[in-house]
Amino acid sequence: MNRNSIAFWIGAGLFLVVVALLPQLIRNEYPFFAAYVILQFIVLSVAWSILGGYAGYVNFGTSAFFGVGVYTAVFLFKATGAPLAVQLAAAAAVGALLGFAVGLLTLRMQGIFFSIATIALTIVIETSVTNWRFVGGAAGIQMQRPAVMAPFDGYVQMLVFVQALLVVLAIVIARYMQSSWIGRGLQALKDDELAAECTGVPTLRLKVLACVISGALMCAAGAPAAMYLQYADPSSAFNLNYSVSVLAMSLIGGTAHWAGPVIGAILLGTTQQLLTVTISSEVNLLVLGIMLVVFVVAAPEGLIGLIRKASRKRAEREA
Amino acid sequence: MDLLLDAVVIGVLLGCFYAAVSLGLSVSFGLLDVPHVAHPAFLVMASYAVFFLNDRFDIDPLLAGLMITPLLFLFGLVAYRLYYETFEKRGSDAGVRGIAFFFGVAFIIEVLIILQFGVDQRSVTATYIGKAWRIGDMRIPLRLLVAFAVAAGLTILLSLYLSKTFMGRAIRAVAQDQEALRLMGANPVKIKQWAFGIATAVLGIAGALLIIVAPVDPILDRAYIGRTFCVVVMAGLGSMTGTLIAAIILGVVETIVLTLFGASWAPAISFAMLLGVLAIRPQGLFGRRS
Amino acid sequence: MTSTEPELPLLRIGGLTKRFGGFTALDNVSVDIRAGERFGLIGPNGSGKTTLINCISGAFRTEPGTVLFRGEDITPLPAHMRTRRGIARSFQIPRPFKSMTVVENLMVALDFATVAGGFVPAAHRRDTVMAILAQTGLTSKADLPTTGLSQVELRKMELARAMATHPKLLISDEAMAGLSSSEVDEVLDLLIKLAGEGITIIMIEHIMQAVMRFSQRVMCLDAGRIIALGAPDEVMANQRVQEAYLGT
Amino acid sequence: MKRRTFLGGTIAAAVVGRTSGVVAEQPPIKIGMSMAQTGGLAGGGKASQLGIEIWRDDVNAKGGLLGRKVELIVYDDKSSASETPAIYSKLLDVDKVDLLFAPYATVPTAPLMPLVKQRGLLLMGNFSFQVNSKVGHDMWFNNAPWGPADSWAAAFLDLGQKAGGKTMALLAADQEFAQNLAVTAKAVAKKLNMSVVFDQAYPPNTVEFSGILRALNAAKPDIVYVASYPPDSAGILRAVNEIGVGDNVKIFGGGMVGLQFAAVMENLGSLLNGVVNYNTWLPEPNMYFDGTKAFFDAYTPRAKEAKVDPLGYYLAPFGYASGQLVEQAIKAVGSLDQKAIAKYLHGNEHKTIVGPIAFSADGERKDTATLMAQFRGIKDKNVEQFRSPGKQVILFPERLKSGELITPFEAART
Repeated sequence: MNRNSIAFWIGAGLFLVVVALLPQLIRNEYPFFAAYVILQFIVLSVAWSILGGYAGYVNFGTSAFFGVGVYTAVFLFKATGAPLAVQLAAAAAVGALLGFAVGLLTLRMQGIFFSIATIALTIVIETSVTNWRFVGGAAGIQMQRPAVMAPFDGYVQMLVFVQALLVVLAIVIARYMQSSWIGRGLQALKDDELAAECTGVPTLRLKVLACVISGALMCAAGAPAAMYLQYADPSSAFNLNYSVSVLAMSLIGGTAHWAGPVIGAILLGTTQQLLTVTISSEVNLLVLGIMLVVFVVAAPEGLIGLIRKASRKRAEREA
Repeated sequence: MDLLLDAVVIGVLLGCFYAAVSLGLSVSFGLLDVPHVAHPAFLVMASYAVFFLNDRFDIDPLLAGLMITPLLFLFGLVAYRLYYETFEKRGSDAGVRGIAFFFGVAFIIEVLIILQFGVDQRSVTATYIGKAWRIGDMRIPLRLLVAFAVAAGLTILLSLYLSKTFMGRAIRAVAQDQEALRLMGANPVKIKQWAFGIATAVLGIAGALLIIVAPVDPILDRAYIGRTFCVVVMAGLGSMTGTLIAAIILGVVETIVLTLFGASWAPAISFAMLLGVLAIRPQGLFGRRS
Repeated sequence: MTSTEPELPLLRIGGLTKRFGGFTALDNVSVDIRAGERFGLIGPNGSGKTTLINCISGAFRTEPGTVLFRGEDITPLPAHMRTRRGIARSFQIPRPFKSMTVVENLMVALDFATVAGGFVPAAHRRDTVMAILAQTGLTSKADLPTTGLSQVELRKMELARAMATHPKLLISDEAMAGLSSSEVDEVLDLLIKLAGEGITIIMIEHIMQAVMRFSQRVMCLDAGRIIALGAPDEVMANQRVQEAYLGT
Repeated sequence: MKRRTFLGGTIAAAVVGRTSGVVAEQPPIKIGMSMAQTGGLAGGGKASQLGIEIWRDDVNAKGGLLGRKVELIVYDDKSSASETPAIYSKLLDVDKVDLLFAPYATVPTAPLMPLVKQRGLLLMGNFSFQVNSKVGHDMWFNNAPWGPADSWAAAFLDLGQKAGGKTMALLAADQEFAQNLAVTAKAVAKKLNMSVVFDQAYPPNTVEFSGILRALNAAKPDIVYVASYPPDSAGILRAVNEIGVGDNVKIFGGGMVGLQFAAVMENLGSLLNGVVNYNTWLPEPNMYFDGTKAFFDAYTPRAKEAKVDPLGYYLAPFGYASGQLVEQAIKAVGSLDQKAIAKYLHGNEHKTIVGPIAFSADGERKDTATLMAQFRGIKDKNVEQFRSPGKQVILFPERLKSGELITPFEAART
């Protein structure tokens, strides 16, 4: 293990410890509500980047996976009263299956067709859930949280910790994929699919793998939302907002490195939370629009690209 | 049986309307490969311009649509230039970032509309709105007939333009082989810019139809992202008559499901159809690529 | 014109046909390529050369026709499986992995193509790559991004990347197009050197000198059919070949 | 100018409260809420908020509550359920508000119910529908006049039955509120021995209703109950005008959201005639209570400036009434003790600009005051006509009635 890895694992551990201890330090609940939303977007963005960033296949169906996660949890909770951990695991499994199916069905297509297929998929799944009366259908469903488990003293605090675990898990997976043969294969096929195939890269299999992992993580990120909101309705769970925000976060952060979507999600997620409680009007949407345009025009590689460029320049100056 | 016939007739008319709002995208995305997710936002913007002219000066919506066409053409030229300078010129990865770019543009347009016109839905008045044409037992809304006629005319005009005029043929050529075009001494960028201008200009009439057929609100564009891309992809990229036929198929299937089966399944059926087409025939029903 | 050797050919193409819509790009092509052979493939533009190697390397699926590699029917295999069995290629227009350095380009091959031959241990990976780069004369460019390479370097990089897959058959698709005559010689020398290490090479080329100097056998395609196959000077002397070339 | 109007609506409230130094010794009473400024519910949200703001200005002009100024803190929930938990947590834990008002409509409110129940807080609801039925929170009060869950459908179907209707068609949007209405409508129909001959849920973003309306006509219903959302309500009425619904239809409408908003009403004009639809407040003689007229005198110019619904009948006076309810309760209790306020609200009848309000145990109105009114004599392109009485004749409830149903539907359309 090199120094870089050691630093990473220590960082990840510290992060979890801090999140676990925060409820002791902060009695105020609001930061946990806000943190939950931001952490959720980190998981979604990192997961999205595994397919969208590494492989260059733009998934517009983030909300489909997220919503399926939500409704897997809702279904299990309603049918069996399963605990959160089971809901999460089941959502991840369903997400993996969905990713596998979507991947096989659509990843033979060129990039943009894949994107359009994911839009279509979102609508098909949302419509199906809307027609599924057991989980409330279009009218939505209200749920009562069960008692919180020790050692947590608030349910939201527990959900924040769960989401933080997912963040670490997502980053660990994304980081491993990026530095391993999988990441190199995805990068190769992103650059040139035919050349990659002729260099021995099993492109379809790698894309499906990326889609499975990405899908599992997205669904897992959605699962706790049912208990966070204690309510679920199809139009909120399958909101286009998830797809667009996650796309924006990943691109603003930069998709070449796992840290890109993390930075993007923190930056844009925090901005959105702040705007919600300050300006709080249609300007909120305007800010998202302008940030998207400015970033893709001025910083094509995202913040990560800017940082790299800056450090390269510094290195050149020093040399 | 009567109902089925009815549904088919209404579906065909509705499909023509879908074709009219998709034609521009069929040029910009189908022929030029621009991932123009802001196309529906441009469309809604055009509808609001039509609303403004109709509401303020009592101009017929279709005429208003024609009046804003030159402006939209110029707007399209500028928009493509911007897109070209920032993406195509630099080459790499335009797809992903292009999509994000146009999403950003779409949001900005939404907010500008809200600021100017408020969040309420708007509609226009014209003599052909709210009346029906009776054939025996059947009654067909006049506004749908207008949409049908205009859409058919627009498709024919655009097809003729693309096949008969020099510029039109150049646009088709640029879609297939830019290098060859460059060798012929034509500037592909100029041609694509022109084509994007055309694709945007068409939205004048399409926007008028949108607000004639049903009221519009500032975030209506989101409902049309799926529909328009569905039509263009199902058609096979860049085929104008294909667009018309695919749109009619979508309209008919949607209406039949809506009328005769569980209405709530309508969106799932039409998009499942798109998924099916993509899986079985990725080049679309009338695709140019093999 | 079929070979009469008793041993199995390295590559046997049998009755290969490829249609695009109504256009027949390859029409019932059959040919054997012997192990260790230096094989030239010529023909006018649009005659089906690139289509043929796309069919061999697996970029296209063929409906009628079979491709046998070392006695195994690889017709149903996707391209990457063929690469792993030992078929490597370069492209007419270079297709590097643009976001990577030269070394990383070759690493992809090491990561994926050598699965069948066992992974190269981590410690030796860079050494292995550097050895191939040395062979192709790219040592000094090892850690540059591919966007910084010249045309001839890109061609060599593609050959090097193909070599990193440890191929038994290397298909070079017009690796010399657009190069100066001294650069053509460089690339040609490289290909001959690789052939000397026992790699079978199919070379598609328009530069006749190069074809004549390189090939032990030459095949000429026209409109998707084989019109000549044999020793280089025989093929060049063939009247149909001359017509085909003059005709375009 | 433009900038001020769009920023003004939401943060001006907070700013005014903070900077006014009239009663500087005492900190203000803070009332927190989220309200849709964007998304599908924005039109209603903004009107509702203006009503509450007018109440705040009135109460502050009278010297505030308990000698303290009233301050509103309002955030945008984007019409979505996923935004409200964080916003209300901020209101409670960071802004430390003294009282909570619910956001406009059911979806954004639903996630708040468990929260307020767990923390034992009072929530003054804002036009949600049956959001408390499964939660059972005893400190929830709905300002909307809905009353018992089935009274809505019962009122409409009763009218239909009295007009001779025996069969019912149900056309509902496949969305939250409309589906709730549809469920109760079916239950009521069963109770009234009415057969449901047509029952369809159409999806959001449906463009064209002529096909679906043909199918409905084919079922030949006497009563057509429609539960729709604003964009669809207009589409349905257009199709009705073009396709017709047949002479046997006695009564048409019921639960069409959107026909209460000025922009929609203006657009539809004469297409509205004959439709019997629910409403909450209308400028009919029996609807004026103490302060009602003064409220609309204040509302009309402010709505114009803020580009909010110019009529504002549907939501705005009820926003004001929410304020009046807590105002009376706080004055009576003499403190901000939420338990005491809730007890007072449950135990008494309260006078408001929308009439007397009494709550039942579940926090909904004891008796429904949901109006069923028929559009009459509406002309095209004229928003001002809706200000005069007689344009929407109240048929139900009995005590507020201003006319009788004209039936069949086709006869009422001319």
